[in-house]
Amino acid sequence: MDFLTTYIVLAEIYVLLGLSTNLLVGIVGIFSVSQAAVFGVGAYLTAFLLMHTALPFPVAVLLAAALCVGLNILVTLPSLRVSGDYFVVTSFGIQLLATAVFTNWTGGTGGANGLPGVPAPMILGHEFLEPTEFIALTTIGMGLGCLCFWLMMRAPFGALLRAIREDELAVAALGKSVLGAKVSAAALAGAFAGSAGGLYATFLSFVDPSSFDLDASIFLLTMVVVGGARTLAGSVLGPFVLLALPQILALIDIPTSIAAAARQLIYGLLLIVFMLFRPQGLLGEKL
Amino acid sequence: MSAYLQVSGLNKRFGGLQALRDCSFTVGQGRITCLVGPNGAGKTTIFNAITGFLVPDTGHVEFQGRSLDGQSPQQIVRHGIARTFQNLRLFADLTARDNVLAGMQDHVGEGPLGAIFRPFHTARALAGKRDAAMAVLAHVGLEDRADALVRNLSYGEQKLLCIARILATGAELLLLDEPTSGLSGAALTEVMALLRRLQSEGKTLLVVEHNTRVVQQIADDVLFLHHGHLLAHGSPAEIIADPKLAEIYFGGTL
Amino acid sequence: MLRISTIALALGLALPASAQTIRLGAVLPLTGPAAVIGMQEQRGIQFAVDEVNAKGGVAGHKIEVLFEDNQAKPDQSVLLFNKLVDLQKVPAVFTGYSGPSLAMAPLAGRKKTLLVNGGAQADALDKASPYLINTIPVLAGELDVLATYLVADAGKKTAAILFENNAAGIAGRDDFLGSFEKAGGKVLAQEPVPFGDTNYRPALLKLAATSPDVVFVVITTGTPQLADQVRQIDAKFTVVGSTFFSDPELIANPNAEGFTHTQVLINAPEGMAAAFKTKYGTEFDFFPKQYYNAATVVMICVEKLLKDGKPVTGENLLAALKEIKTFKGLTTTVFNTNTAATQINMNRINGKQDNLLKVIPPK
Amino acid sequence: MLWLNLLLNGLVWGCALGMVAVSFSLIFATTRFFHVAHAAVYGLGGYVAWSALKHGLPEWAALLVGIVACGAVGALIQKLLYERLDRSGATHLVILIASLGLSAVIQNSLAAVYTSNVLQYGLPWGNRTTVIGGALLTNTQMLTVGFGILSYLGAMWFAHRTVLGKRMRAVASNPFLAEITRLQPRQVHIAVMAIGSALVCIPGVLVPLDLGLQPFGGVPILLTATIAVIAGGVGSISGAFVLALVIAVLQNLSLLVMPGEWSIGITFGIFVIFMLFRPRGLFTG
Repeated sequence: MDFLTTYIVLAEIYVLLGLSTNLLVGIVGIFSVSQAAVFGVGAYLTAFLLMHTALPFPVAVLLAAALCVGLNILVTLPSLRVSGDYFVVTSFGIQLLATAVFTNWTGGTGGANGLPGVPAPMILGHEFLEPTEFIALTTIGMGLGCLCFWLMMRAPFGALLRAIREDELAVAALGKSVLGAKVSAAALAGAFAGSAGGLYATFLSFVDPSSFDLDASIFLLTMVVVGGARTLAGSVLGPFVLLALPQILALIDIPTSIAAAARQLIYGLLLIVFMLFRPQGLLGEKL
Repeated sequence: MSAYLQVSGLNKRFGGLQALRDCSFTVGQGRITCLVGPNGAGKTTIFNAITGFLVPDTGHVEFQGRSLDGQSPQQIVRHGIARTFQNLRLFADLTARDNVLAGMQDHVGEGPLGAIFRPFHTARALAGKRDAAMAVLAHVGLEDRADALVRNLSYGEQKLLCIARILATGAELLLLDEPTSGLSGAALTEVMALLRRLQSEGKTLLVVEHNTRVVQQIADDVLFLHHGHLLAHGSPAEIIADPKLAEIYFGGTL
Repeated sequence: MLRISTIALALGLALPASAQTIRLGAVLPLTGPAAVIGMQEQRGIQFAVDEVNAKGGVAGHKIEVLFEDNQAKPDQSVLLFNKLVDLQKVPAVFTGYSGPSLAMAPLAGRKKTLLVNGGAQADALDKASPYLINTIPVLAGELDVLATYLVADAGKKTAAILFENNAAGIAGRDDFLGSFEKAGGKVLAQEPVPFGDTNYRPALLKLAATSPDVVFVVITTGTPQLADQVRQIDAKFTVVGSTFFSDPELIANPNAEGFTHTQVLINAPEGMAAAFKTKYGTEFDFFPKQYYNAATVVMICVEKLLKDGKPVTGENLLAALKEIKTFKGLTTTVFNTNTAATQINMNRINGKQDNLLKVIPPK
Repeated sequence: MLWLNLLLNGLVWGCALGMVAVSFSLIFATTRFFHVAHAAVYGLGGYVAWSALKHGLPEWAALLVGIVACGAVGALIQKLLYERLDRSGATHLVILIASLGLSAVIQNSLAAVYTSNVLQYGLPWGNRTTVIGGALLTNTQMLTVGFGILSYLGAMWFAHRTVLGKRMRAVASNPFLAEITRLQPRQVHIAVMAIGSALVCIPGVLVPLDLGLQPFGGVPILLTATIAVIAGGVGSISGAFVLALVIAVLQNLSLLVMPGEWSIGITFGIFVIFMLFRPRGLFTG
């Protein structure tokens, strides 16, 4: 049943991204609309390392995740100087800048043609080609991600992040480094997004800019908000629900000529309904 | 050897407003010193200057012989100085215990690496810190409200929690910004009793206070601030008796 | 007109009334900016299938095509491809756009499902997978014809390139650059335009400043707007293009006077174009015709398998295609490799007519 | 003289962008809601005018119908969606997500009703060109410049001369104070959404008149316009219009030195760096 396993694999990859977005937007309160760009860098870098170097798969993904840690810190630093609404536009800017680089840097990312032929993960001599095998990798990846998120939220680090979200000044007055906490959170979010990118590229064996554009960032944000902001449960539920949605909507037989546009329309309506009547999402806390 | 807390020649201008004008004073160790003066005299500005939230144009702050100039709020808390805010700034969506925990220093697992790679050590240390937080809450009489959300505490209880939170930092010099404002009756006496008890336990308090009766009952020294300048200092009796100061403060005798 | 229906009638087979319907799949971009082409491709397939079903289907079996919307994204394409192959057990899947096609190509090979691309021309598609067949010549073949014609027949020396910044556009630029310089011409400048953006004026101004003999344009949509803007800047160069220029809306535009372009020979009989317009309200232009032809090719393979009594699977379809090799759909399509070679014409638009200049038979 | 043509082309595009920026600035400065669906209202205006034209109305009447329709839609959006969200204490993120949803609803409705094809207004006079100082300008381009300047002056007159305009700026400068005085910010928000949405219909019709009508055409234009608004200093109408012109000219002139695909990337790159050093914008209103 490759269809079901493919759905689960993609959902699990998006859970890693959901954790990353929830950490930044939900918990620390940095409203970032450029997580898909970091996800993209993770995917392209892993693909590049696997195609042009002899690095084994685990090392390539870790390297990509490490670079995304640095990149995500850079991307979220402006939020320290620029407040709420202004940071939204800066974040839009960063995302569009990344898309321009993905689309035009034909040397590195294959440009608009994308990067075909990304090798499948090879661990201990076993090639994870079929979705039924690949699901093991993404389940472990998601598991590790959720474990880190859960441990972090239970520890003083999570309490510190929640306090920062409520009143940064008070936290500083209690002798805690707000900058240090935000940078650490951005680093963690970067690691999640980078590793998700690595898994995504090797699963699809093809990456192109369309998976990492502004729509993708907005989709990530929506997943977190509908699934439930600021909670682990919300980060896990969101991707599974929103990836299943188009398939569920496909069951309603709408005339094929307008079926697709109608589905996107219903998708938009759902967003509005959730924001009006249940802004905390299915399993989350108030944003 | 200079005084416990030595503030000398502080100046700070915000555009047209000269918030602090050559302001100097000292605070003795183990004493309760009240900072008095009409609204806008610069009392909170002094707190911001001492705790590193505000860089004065000129002037120095020394604590136990060590200069605090240019240090970050985090470093100053490490030296043992902590402050509360006039508008409380408690974490409304967290419980009383979590607010106190937020004030505690040297948590294990306050960074992501510790939280993730040493989970058991973190959990054990956190349990210890939780008990310590309970002790602090008990100290201010809030032990039975430990798990209540701050938004569900009474105003009096929130005032006590503010003090508990900075006690948790382990600071020895407490800068309290109007700890009794808005309180009356039992709640007021309870806070005043707490302040005296803290002094008896070796804490030094610098308190911004409007209520002259409170000043008379708890203050060892009084600093009278006007237009960002120290106009007078002395015992509560001297300051309150001085007609000129009363004129400035109330626009009429007591 | 179609050979299939005549054969079915000729055999007069008394087939069971409810002969099992044969289901095919299609993964196309039906929403988002790419929908403008995806919808036309969908209409082309549906129009061909409806026509065949109206005449009793293929050897008595009705054909049904299940459309899925991938928004031109690779992850959606892989998910929907697996859905169509696993759940609906389709033996063949139509695809459009180079990105998604390249994403699905390895899967098609592994699952032995025929992946039929009727519109994307990126060169990488030619060898992406044994199960990926392209019923439209890859751009390189077409542009080779264009370049040699321009230099040899029309005596043009210098050119500039205006290309859409996506897979098809970049492939077009690279192929034309290679062919034109191989034929002895010189490319002076090239300018990209973001996909979906019909504001060509700045790029045209920049290219016009290098005063080339011709400007080669490879864009998939917005050709009428391009024609208007070329006239507005009073450009002196001749505009040349690929088969995307055989769009009735462009040909009818007075500003397209003198546009020269290759045309992958695919013209529809009068009645069909009108029937398509009444049914869908849009022109039966390049993409619907290409996908009508692609659907016809697949249905001819299905018909052969049914007649030979073989099960309609991806593997058999591919074998049938290789066996039949030459298909007489809307155009003669010859499969020496995975990519069809078709007859390519050189046309020039004069007086709102697309006049033939030269015919180049498939190699 | 390629640079002159590019400059002129940049100024024309700057006027269209300026109208979107000014209309967005009016709304964003007053309500502080990040009204992303402004791009969809821009698209709606173009299609309403197109339908009015196809039903035989003369050009000016079709534009008027579009303007009125957009104004009504803007007021409805504020009344039924943003106001209800605001009253239930929604944060800016929640309102932004709702606005994104609304944008998807409107744009996909347009795609379903009008198909995703590039539609033409089919007005031949639009393409006729006249020579000005050695450069060619089409009637549509001249109209765009005319309407652009008119809209800018109109917005300035409205904001500074009319009573509603003054109330709007009061609400913008101090939302809390406005709440407790008799400014009735709720009514001002509805009015400003109506006016902003009506104004955005003009570029919504003029740009497709030149470049063809597409359901998803509004998003890139709005993002560039928000940069002009933010970089120009929120609340400053002059800032928004001037920055729109500057960005458009820079984008066009950048073709002189680099290939076109980088012009959008460069615009956002400069903006991100700019925001790091001048977070409050140039002409802080």
